[in-house]
Amino acid sequence: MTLTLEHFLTVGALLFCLGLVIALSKRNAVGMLMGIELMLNAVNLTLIAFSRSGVSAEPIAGHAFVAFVITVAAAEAAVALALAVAVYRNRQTVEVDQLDLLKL
Amino acid sequence: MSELDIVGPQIAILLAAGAVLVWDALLPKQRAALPWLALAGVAGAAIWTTTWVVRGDFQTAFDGTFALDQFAVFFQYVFAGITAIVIIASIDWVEREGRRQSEYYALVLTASAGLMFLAGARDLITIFLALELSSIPQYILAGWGKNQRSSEAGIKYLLLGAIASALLLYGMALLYGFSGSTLLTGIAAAIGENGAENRSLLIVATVLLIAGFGFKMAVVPFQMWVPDVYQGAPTPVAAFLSVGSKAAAFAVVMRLFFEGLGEEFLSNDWAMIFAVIAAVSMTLGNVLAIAQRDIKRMLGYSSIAQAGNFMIGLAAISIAGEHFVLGASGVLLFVAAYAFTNLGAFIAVIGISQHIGSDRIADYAGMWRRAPFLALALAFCLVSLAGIPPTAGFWAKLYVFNAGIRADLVWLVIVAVLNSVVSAYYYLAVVRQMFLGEARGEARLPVSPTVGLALGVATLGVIVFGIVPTPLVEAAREAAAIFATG
Amino acid sequence: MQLTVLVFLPAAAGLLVLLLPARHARHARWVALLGSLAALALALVLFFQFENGGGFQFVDRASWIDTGAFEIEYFLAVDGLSLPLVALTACLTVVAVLVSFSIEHRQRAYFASLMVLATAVLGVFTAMDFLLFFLFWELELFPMYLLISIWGSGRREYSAMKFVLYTVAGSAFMLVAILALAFSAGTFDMAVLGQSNIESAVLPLRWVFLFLFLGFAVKLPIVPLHTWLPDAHSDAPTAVSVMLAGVLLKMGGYAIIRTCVTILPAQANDFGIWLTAIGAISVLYGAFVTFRQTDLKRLIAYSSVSHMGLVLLGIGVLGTTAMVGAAYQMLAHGLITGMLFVVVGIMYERTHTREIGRLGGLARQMPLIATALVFAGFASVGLPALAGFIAEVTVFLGAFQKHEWAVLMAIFGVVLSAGYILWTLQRVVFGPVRQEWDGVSDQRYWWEHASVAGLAVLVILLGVYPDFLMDMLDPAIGVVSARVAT
Amino acid sequence: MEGAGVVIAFWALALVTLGAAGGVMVSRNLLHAVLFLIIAFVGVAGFFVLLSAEFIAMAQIIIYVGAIAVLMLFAIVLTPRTMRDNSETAMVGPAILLGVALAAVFLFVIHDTGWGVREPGWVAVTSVTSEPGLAAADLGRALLSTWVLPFEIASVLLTAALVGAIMLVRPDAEESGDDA
Amino acid sequence: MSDVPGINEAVLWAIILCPLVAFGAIAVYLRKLPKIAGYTSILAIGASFALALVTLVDVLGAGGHVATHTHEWFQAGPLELNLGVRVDGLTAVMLVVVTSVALLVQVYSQGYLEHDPGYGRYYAYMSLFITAMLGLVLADNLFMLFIFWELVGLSSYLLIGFWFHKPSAAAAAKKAFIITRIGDLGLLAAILLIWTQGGTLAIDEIHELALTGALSATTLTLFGLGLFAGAAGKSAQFPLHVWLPDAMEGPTPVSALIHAATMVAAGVYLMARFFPVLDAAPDARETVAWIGAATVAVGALLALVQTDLKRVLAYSTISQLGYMMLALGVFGYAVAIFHLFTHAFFKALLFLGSGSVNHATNTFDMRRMGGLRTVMPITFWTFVIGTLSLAGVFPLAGFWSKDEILLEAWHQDRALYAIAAVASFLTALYMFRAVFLTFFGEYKGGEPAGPGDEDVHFHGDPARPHESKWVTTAPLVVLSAGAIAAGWWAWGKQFHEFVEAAVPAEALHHAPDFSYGIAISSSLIALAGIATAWAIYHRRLVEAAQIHRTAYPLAVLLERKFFLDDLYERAIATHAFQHGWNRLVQAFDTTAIDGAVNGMGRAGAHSSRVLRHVQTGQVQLYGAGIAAGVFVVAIIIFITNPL
Repeated sequence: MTLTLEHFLTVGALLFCLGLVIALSKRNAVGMLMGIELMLNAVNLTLIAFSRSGVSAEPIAGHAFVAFVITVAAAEAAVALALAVAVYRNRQTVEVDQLDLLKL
Repeated sequence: MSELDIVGPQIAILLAAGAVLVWDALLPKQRAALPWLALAGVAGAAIWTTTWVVRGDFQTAFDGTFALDQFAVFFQYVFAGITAIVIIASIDWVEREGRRQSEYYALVLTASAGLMFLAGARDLITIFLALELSSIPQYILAGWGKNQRSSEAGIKYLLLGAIASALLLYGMALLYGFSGSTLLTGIAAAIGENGAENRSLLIVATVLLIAGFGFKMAVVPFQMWVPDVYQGAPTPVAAFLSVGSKAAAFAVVMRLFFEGLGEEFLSNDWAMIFAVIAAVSMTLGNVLAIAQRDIKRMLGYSSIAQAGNFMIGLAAISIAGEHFVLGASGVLLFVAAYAFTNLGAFIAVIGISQHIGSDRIADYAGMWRRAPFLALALAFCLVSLAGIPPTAGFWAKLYVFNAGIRADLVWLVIVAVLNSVVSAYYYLAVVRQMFLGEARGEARLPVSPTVGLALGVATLGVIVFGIVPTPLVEAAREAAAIFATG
Repeated sequence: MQLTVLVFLPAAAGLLVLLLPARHARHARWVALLGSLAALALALVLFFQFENGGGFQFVDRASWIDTGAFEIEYFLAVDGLSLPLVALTACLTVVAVLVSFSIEHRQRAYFASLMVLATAVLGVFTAMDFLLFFLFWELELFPMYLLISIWGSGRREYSAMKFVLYTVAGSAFMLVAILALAFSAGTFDMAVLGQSNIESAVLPLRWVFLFLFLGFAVKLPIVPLHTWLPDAHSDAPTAVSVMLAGVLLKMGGYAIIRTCVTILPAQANDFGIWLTAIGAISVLYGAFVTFRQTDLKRLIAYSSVSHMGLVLLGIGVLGTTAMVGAAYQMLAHGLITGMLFVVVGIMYERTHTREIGRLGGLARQMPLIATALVFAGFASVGLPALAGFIAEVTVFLGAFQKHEWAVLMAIFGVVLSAGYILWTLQRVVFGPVRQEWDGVSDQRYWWEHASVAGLAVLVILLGVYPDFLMDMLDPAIGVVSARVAT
Repeated sequence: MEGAGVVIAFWALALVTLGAAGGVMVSRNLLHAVLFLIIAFVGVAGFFVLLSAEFIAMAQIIIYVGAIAVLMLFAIVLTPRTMRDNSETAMVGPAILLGVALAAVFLFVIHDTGWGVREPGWVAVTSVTSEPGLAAADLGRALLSTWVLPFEIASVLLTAALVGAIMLVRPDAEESGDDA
Repeated sequence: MSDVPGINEAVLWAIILCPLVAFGAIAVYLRKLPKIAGYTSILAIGASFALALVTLVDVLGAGGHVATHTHEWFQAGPLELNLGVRVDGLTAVMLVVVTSVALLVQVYSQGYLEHDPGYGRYYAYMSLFITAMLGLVLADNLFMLFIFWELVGLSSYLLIGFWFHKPSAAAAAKKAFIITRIGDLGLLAAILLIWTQGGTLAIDEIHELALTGALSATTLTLFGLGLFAGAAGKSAQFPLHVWLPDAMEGPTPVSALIHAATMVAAGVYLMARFFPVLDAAPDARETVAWIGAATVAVGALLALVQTDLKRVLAYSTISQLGYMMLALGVFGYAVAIFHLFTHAFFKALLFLGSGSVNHATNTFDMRRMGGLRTVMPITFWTFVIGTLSLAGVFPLAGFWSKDEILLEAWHQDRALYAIAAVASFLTALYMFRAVFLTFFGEYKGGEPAGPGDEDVHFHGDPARPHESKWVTTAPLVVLSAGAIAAGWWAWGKQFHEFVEAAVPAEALHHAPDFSYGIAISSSLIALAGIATAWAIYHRRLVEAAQIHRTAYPLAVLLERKFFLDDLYERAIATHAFQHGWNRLVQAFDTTAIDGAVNGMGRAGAHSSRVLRHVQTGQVQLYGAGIAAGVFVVAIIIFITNPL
């Protein structure tokens, strides 16, 4: 059998949705963050698959994109964890479902 | 070198950010100078932009990934204005908060640089990076306050923002995969070539983009974070969020959707979606705002409703033909007017709340007695938000409605006008509290010069553009004109 | 130039009032009086300089906002239809100031609002640019809101808000229609719109007409959009009731003739019969409800609904005679109802009640006021040789040929009005003397005499010498009806 | 893309990656979750290699595994045990529903779209060197020419994030210190 | 416009203006100085009277021909309304009647209202009324006529309610105005009709239209009926007569002038004015005749059972007005005016007489009078003269006019004649009942002067009644002269010709000649009536109570005035209208309309309170919102715009 672009995209899509589910369901901020990172990974996978598939006139763009996504992801993670720590310091918890001071 | 010249304004601001940090490190005793240093950077950016206006040879750079055109210039001015006002308005709060002031200003400047980049970005990668450059500092700023609410707002904002940008990225990836290019022009070309047969993909990609930017615009159903974050974040930051990222999001959506996804068969779809989202946002935002007791939360909901009004313009743009300029310029006008108005409102809230230590509308009763200037300014801004003449807000609404009507979106405009009735109700309710309510405590509130200055500027803008909107309108039209040619 | 001065004179006076130092607050009323008198004088000058049948005169125009999409002008002018209304407004403003002489609470703010209100109304009657017209239309909201909710009585805030929301809701639709018209005709110039034949607009012209009508009908008011009126009247201070009944309601009738009928003659022909029907229904409905009122001011308010129904009836006929009658009815009703409210206001000041049940036999304790009330009452019953009669008969004579049924309904309404007015007089003025009112003083202060006598003289003048108005109205209306006829 | 090895590799990687992701989902202990996460990262990196994007794969390993995951570990380890619970909220049901729905949409469009693949079969991936074109050098060149602007932005972004993060985590005590 | 030399327009206007000036003067600055007010008013009316005589002479000189002077008042579009005066025989007669009676009444009032605090007000109102009445008579077009018609109604309202602190007076005033106003509905409708159909309101042009048949029969009939509705209201024709008895709440001179001699005759004048229309519209004429007859009967019957002297006179007025209408209905144009003319004198006389009696006894209740014959002879004799004249006894004025009416009726329709004849019997009966109860028998003490109402015009002691002063009695004497002689002057047809010159000849039917049969029979009927009254109320051959018992149902029916007041005021006005329909409408207004408005507001606020609970603060929920948004939006597009 032959592997086609769709195979990789499918994996990407599944990974993305899995990450989404995790991000939406986890109680712990760090847990949510993991989901988000998985989503980004899925995006990266998709991008690379595209740039490799030969669809792209300029495959390099995909790679560049991924490089930036990875960078941003790192920054985001750093900030996220920092905020988590700040929250923890204030509230002695990082369980975001307990963060509901703000409503009504 | 010319390429650096093109991004000069952003560079100026970033340099200022650096300078602020260095200054704080070297002369920790001269903290008072920090905000003015930051303002100098903003001024520099504005001046630099002006030189471009004078030079007038607008061009794209970096292999077409970035453009400096009237559109970008317009927004650079808007963002410069926003940043300046926010910085001035922050001074008091920052001093009281006591945290490292330099970082605060540095982050605000960085974020505004990101916004400015967004205005000119014409390439998916650049757009994404600029977006993040503006977002991440805002996440941090939202969590800047010492209290629990602030950090809670920060982390909520960040997590949701991250999810949104992941969706956005996936959409971008799909677009890239389809067109093989990250340049808007390239995407447009590919769509023109064989877009029609792959509509499903394009639609999903579009929707993902809408989700990503809709989050920043704060439109239903991507808006739920808004009230929480506005309420929790430090008020100056909330002010910054409410106008800065919203405006930027609209700027980039206009460029992206019009230059990249402007193809007829596609634009009909997203125009329809924009129209629906506009209607829903307005209605939901207004209805929810009615019952709010916390003024910042109320402003949050109102900003959702306002986003709905912006969107009428977007929906109108998509109708090709000579009228779309009207829609585009309508959005721009609205962005500018809204920036002044909403900033004014938030700053007034800063001025009042910092003294009475409460954001409850009920506590604003009788403000007219205790702080005439603040009350009057706030009243003006609220009236302008309600879109009642003679204020900038009225012209913005008028212009957008006009665009909507010309784009055969009469039903939407009717929804909008009815909504403006509802909004008039809760805006005026606040005004009523301030002017007719029984004052709680007779002590007159002091108005710090900086807040006064910022508020004065904003309110003046509201009134001046309310009486002579022509220059603003002109600018908006020139800025929008690029789409006519493009 | 004269018109500009005339329109903004009151506002200027109002500004002056605001600038008065607190210790001179007592003199606010004098400043206001002088301002309104000056306006009245100027209005009279124009009135006598006016050349009957000379179309629009005293033109003031300048380009205000020119956005390639549409141009908005500052354009004031009067014709035979609007000038009498302008004069009426000037007169009633003076009266309103006079009856406010006994105001003690926050005088400066009060008189300032009153003056601004006058400017807004004058603006509505003189504006010839549709958008400018709309601006003045909206401007009138602020002073009304404040006047009712600060100096009112009873559920004043409820009533004030009700008034505002009703008007805003109406004007929202109006705005849509205005934009649609301006878009299809390419101009906001009402004079031009009034001559151009508009075949189509972005939304069916039927809807344009209805939207406009809706906006004006709220002000008129027609059944079933009238419920704000009794509340506003019963809770407003006397002067505001005078202005409200005297001129604000007239804005509706004026606008229907000036815009609905003149700009959309074809639609007017289609809907004419419906307007007439609504008018006739309002006449009867208002009368029936009036019978049930126990509060003097509510009673007058509902009778206004009945009498303004006659205006709509006349307009709906679209004939010169009937429309002249309608216009005349507006003027007559303005003076008569104004007088009624003045008298009731004075009574209220003395007895502190408007409950018909509690009053009675006042002809003995306050003969002058009682006489004035009887006079005004009979005027509003449509007694010959008084203003109301001329108007009613003209409407009837003009309308009978086209819609006998409506006229017969209206005549019945006139009999009913005799019924409720006389019944009221019987219960308030006549009947056994009540000891509890023995102390109360009769009409006493010079300003009371002045306002009552002035109005009475005008009512008689309009009743016995109608020509000086008819000659002015007739040509102006003739133009309109000619447009409809073709 | 021919070659049994590649096919097998693909399926294996897919299994590993998605499985690991599933592990992140199901594991109740945050530490285990992080370990699963790392496996997933590595799996993705494997895909990159399979798609002959070795440089990216390397970056993936270094940054995700080396930086982000480690960062998370620290965060978790620094917070007390009570905070290591990785259970779901009540939202889990709707979340899964949504995930499935979106997955359906995505898969539909992915297979509905006719990707204009230029050359039919893919080049079999045997070694890093044998694949010309997408070398790290090209990427570097691109980043410094076409995407120099994002590149610079990214650097600023990292700085800003760094500064901000430090500010957020620094305890207030020190501030009063350096204010004095 | 035919202009007759010798008739000066200025004079005509002056006739109207004199009293108006008086009114203005009194209203503006003479309220404080009552005496001067009285003189001013009398002076003004005297002037009008003089001018009226001048006019009469002129018109006589011109052979009763018409003179009109018209001026445009205002015009709106095609509509053009005029003000103008028109004088002819009819007008001249009316002028003289109005001014002369008015003059006498004003003099009389000097004494009657001497001590009334409202003295000045009274003269102001009276002057206003006279202005209006003269304007009504002189108007040359229907519109102007209508104006003064309404003003007459106003002054009537004011004068009935003169003693406004008496609830009964206030109510009566309102009742009078509203009921006449209901009639005016018809008049106004007629005006609108004639304007839209005929395009004119000028009297003689309307005559033209009627005679040339330019208008359709229906139009004419409707027009005629409309006019008659107005006339019926003013002239208290059945079933709109109910206001007139209550109007007696006003001062007696007012009753004499307005509610006996002049205003109530305005309806008759109106119908006479437009006699050609009646002539051309048979149905309308028939209606007038029969309504007239009905009024005659109703008035006479109700007069029988009244115990209040003035009310007796009021009902007799109604009855007599019925005669006039009846006459018009049977082509007796001139006769009607003739009867109007004579009736003015003797009815005014009777009212003033009753006033004089009231001055002596402080009451109008005949059960508290009696035996006044001796103490106030002048009043007595003049009153008797008036009564005889009213009863139609030869050779007094009433005889001639009533006789001719019977004659016309006889020739036109026997049924009508029968009613009229019976009524004339009743007339004699109730009038002499009044005479006997008032002046014969022994005095029953009158009404003690109550301290209650502060502006009683009463002075002296009811226990010891006495004759009134000359200002009161002099008018009585003068009027009795009229009551005797007014008929002779008309004897020998010049009155007819004079009056008939006012309408186009084609419209006239030559009145049948004097018939001894009718004359003698009617005299006998009258005498029979007198005799009956004598038998019952003086000789007491039959007890009144006895009759009352035997004819109980009828008695009740009469005492309750055929239940008309109950029907109008209670059943219709109060229950059906105010507490029924109006309450319904108002309930609809407050609950349905206003309720809907407020409901909308509440609904908004409520939904807001409910909806905001969606915002739980749960970040997962928010995120789910975003993701769901993506899915929903995509699906929406796919559905609305399928691939």
